Amino acid sequence: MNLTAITTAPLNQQAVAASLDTAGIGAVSVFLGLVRDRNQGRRVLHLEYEAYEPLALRGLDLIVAEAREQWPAVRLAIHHRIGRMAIGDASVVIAAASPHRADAFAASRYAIERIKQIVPIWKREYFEGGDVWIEGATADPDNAGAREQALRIACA
Amino acid sequence: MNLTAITTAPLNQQAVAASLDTAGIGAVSVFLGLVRDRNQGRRVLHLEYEAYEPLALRGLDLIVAEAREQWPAVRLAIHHRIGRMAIGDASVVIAAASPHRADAFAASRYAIERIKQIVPIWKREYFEGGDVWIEGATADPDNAGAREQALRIACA
Amino acid sequence: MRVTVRLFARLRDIAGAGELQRDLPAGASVHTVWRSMVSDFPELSAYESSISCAVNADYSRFTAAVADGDEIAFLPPVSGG
Amino acid sequence: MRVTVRLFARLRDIAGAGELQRDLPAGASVHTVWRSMVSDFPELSAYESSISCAVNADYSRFTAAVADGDEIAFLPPVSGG
Repeated sequence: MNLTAITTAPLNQQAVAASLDTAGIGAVSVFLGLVRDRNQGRRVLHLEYEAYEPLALRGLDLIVAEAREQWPAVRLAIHHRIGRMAIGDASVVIAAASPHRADAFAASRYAIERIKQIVPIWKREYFEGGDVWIEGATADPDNAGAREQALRIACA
Repeated sequence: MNLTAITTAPLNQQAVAASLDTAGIGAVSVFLGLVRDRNQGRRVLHLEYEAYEPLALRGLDLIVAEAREQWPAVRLAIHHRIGRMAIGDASVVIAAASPHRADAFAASRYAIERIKQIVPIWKREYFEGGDVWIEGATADPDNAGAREQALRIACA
Repeated sequence: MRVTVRLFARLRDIAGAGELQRDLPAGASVHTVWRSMVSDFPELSAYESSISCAVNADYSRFTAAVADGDEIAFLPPVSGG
Repeated sequence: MRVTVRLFARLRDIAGAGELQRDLPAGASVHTVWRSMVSDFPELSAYESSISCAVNADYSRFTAAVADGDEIAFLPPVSGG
């Protein structure tokens, strides 16, 4: 299994975590993003995720490389699902393995913050009465300030 | 499946996470503690975990209650394994589910810090050339300073 | 020269297509491509200050020159995770 | 009165047993029980300042009175997780 993936298939947290080499590892932090039934007061029916796939995959690989630079002993895997998802489905699974827990938590948190900053994936929300594209951050992998913010949130 | 458990059976991260009600949940942070092959320069062969079971279970329940007080929307499950474990085995699985990710990460981190502070479980390390009981923190659930320290680490 | 333009999410809805061809004069930049898109689909101008762009599936600057056969992508603010 | 004493981890190794019975005078506290243990197993005294105690599987103070039939546990510093 690849460390990073953009896939239409349902995500399996156990498989993503198991894809990491655990030699020397004492802590694994797994993060799952789930489709929520409410957003900004709207009752959500389902989501559609779309990606610019080759660039999204590069984005995930970049996040893995950034994490390796920050926490050399951490091993990170990130799988993001696209396509139609129901309430409660996992849209993203991150697994960070490390000799010690502080770095595992930090890398896992860093990865989800960075995904929301730089990975070209978009969700369209279908709610009761309409649908809307959700727009978050302007993607810019060269924005050092954004990266520092993700690090601050992760390590603090 | 109970939210808290002390068990000799192998732990299953997916089952622990799935035991949480995910209605309204957007983020799940799962933590796994694994048996490491090295500790303080020693090559570890295996571990034996022992618990004062009824009090250890109460300790886990207390941590769940503390987390609920701190993050009312978080749902937390903690399963700790005891008995003999091989390198790479999961000794503890924590799953924290929350509407938003910050609280899920915080509660998961808080739980592992508190386990190490107040839950009467001990590990005996069998290494090349001998064995030793590992001793960490003096357990005192009334120690407000320890609890604040765990909160600080978790929320920072 | 001719390039392929890729549009995503709301940009794709506005243009009514996720992939278009554009003929450009020599010396064109990504910005030239974007102006040509806005000219055809004025509603896109709302994204002027928030889009990112990529050339051949790699993030790029709007000042970058484009070459015949390039794939130019315009990306509205992202919302993955 | 008679109480059950539970010992764990290294304390159990020192005493050679995880469960013992102790006969105590009326008015005994957890501390009385501990002193009686240290008197039988002097090596335990090293844990004087680091142990916790529980009465009937609930954390307690050393000053707590014990009653006939109680289970008194002495807990060295914990190392779970």
